[in-house]
Amino acid sequence: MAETPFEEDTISVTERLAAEALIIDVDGFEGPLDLLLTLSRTQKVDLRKISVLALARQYLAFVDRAKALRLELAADYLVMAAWLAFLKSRLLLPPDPTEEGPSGEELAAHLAFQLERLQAMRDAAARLMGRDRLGRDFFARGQTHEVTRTRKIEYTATLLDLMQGYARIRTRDEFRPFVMDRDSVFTMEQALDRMRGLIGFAGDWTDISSYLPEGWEMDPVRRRSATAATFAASLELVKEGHLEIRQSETFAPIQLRKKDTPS
Amino acid sequence: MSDDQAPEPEESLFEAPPMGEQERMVEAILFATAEPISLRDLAARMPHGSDPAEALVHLRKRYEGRGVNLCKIGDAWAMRTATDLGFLMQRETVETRKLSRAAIETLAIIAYHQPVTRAEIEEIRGVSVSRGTVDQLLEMEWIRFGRRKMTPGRPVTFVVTQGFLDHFGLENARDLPGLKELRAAGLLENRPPPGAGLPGPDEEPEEESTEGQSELFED
Amino acid sequence: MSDDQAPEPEESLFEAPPMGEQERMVEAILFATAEPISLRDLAARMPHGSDPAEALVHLRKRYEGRGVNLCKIGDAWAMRTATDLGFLMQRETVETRKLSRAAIETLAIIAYHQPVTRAEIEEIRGVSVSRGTVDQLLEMEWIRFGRRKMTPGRPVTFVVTQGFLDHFGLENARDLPGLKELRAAGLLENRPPPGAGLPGPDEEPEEESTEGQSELFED
Repeated sequence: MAETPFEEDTISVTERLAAEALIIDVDGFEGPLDLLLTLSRTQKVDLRKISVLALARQYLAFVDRAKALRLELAADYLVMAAWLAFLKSRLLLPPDPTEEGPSGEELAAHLAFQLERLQAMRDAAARLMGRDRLGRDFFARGQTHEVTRTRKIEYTATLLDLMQGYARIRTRDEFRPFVMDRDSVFTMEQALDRMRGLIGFAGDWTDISSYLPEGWEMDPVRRRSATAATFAASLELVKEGHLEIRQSETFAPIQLRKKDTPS
Repeated sequence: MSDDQAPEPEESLFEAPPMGEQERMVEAILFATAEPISLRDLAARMPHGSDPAEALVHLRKRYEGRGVNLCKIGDAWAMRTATDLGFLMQRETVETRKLSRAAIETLAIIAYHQPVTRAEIEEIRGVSVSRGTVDQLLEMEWIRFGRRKMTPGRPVTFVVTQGFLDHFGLENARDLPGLKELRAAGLLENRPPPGAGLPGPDEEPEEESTEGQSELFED
Repeated sequence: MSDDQAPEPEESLFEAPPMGEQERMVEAILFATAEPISLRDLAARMPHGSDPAEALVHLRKRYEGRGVNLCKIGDAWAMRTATDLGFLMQRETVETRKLSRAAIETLAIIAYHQPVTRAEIEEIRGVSVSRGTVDQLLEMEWIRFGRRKMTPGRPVTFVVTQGFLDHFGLENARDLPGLKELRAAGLLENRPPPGAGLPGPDEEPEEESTEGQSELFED
């Protein structure tokens, strides 16, 4: 490849137009690799025989022109430009035997491979989408059989449901600033169990606080939980007809008494 | 496909396709349509000059005694399962319903954390797990009892079954994506607020579950 | 599966139905549903002792060249109209959701490189895979999660589904157009960039992906 130092001046009008069209359309590219692939087509050779050096020059020229036109290029285009500039210098300078790492030729070969592979996948995608397709070119049975003799309910869920369900729980956890401390929670079931064992002895009006479980009165957090659970359990027992409950006025003590004639 | 059609109408003005072809066409149309189809509709869909009535005669003969028969319903035609094979169709009447949210969440926790006890499930969900939910999952054979845990009370654990893996197209419960991957796939809409931070290394869910599971998958 | 057979054993203990009858049964079952049915499901629905695999061989021959064909899709079977008759079926055509170019490329990469990780897809396309893309393909049930890769981080992989094969009329992922040529040209290798990743000797990625595929193509 005979590269003249003036190649940018010698490109034809059509090539210049094509390059400008590329710049205007930079949003249409899916990143630097996509752009490189498009640029490489101007070489009109088999991708296996592509000149990576020429391609690097094209790309760098492209970036320069974009800068001249004051177009904002995304960071990854600039990263690629820096890398290609590095590659270009490696390809042009004689190899330095003391330098470590891959040679310019190896890097160039890899870039060519990436371009060829991307092109191959695009061709494969096009061929795939061009195949005869279900619901367009060939068809499934239109009239599926329906009998209503046996009915069995089958529950289903998709993998997405499952994962979203899990994600829902886990994100809720992430948001929760503290982990629920089970030790300080007295459940209503526990309170009910406790009350059921005790109400037999509650002949007279007794303050509800005397039903709190032992060891739960001191710590305010635990007391709150135990009080709430005990109160809820009392209401439940009243509803079941085992207990009577009263409160003389707002904030007055709540008192409980066994109901004499449980149904 | 579409470009192949172009030349055909020209020819068909002169000549209808051979009867064998017409029979294939009628067969395909009857197979793919949801409703029985009349002779007139058949003729309208086939190339000009076709004779669906004759094609139907041939087709009917061809399907005689087969598992599926060509039937005339009013003045329309349809393919129907042979009446003596109706017993094979009973499975078609399965009614599918979406699993409840509680069941899905319980199932997800079992899948990600197995072997897991009921108390652990409740701890993770933050609400108690109803008996019905676990029973339903057991009945569906998506979960089963695992080994008892060597903790006080020796509680039973739950694990997912092969049937679960089959249903969800997994080779292995370990292949379930982790939290980070769920997020990358866009399945976690909510990002944690800055400062809430990512789960610490000691509570990385996927790490944890693999550990629990490797034991399960060794035997 | 096993529970469905409950009522039948009484009769079926004696003798499986003659092959002609089995062929009719398979025909009826396949005609009754739009979804592909696996050999296992066929066997489960037929009387005990039946050999659906053999019945399918006969049935496939019977439908050769007809308007409707018997198609193998992965390890399942379904009846589908002949592709040359699509032009008759305009009314049945279902508008499939338009896939973006990114989604189409991602799908092709998954199909040709499977099992493949998200990072590998990004490496091939040169851009990151957007959240919606994978999501959409999962939702269409054209891809699913495969085994985790045994590389650091144990990333999940993606593979294509039976629904994908069915949609594109493929019997098998091996039948993807141009697959052999691409492999021969080395274009399905996951070559790391020289020097960059410096993969240790124990985690040579290209070794793995070829392994994954050869495994896929052995069965």
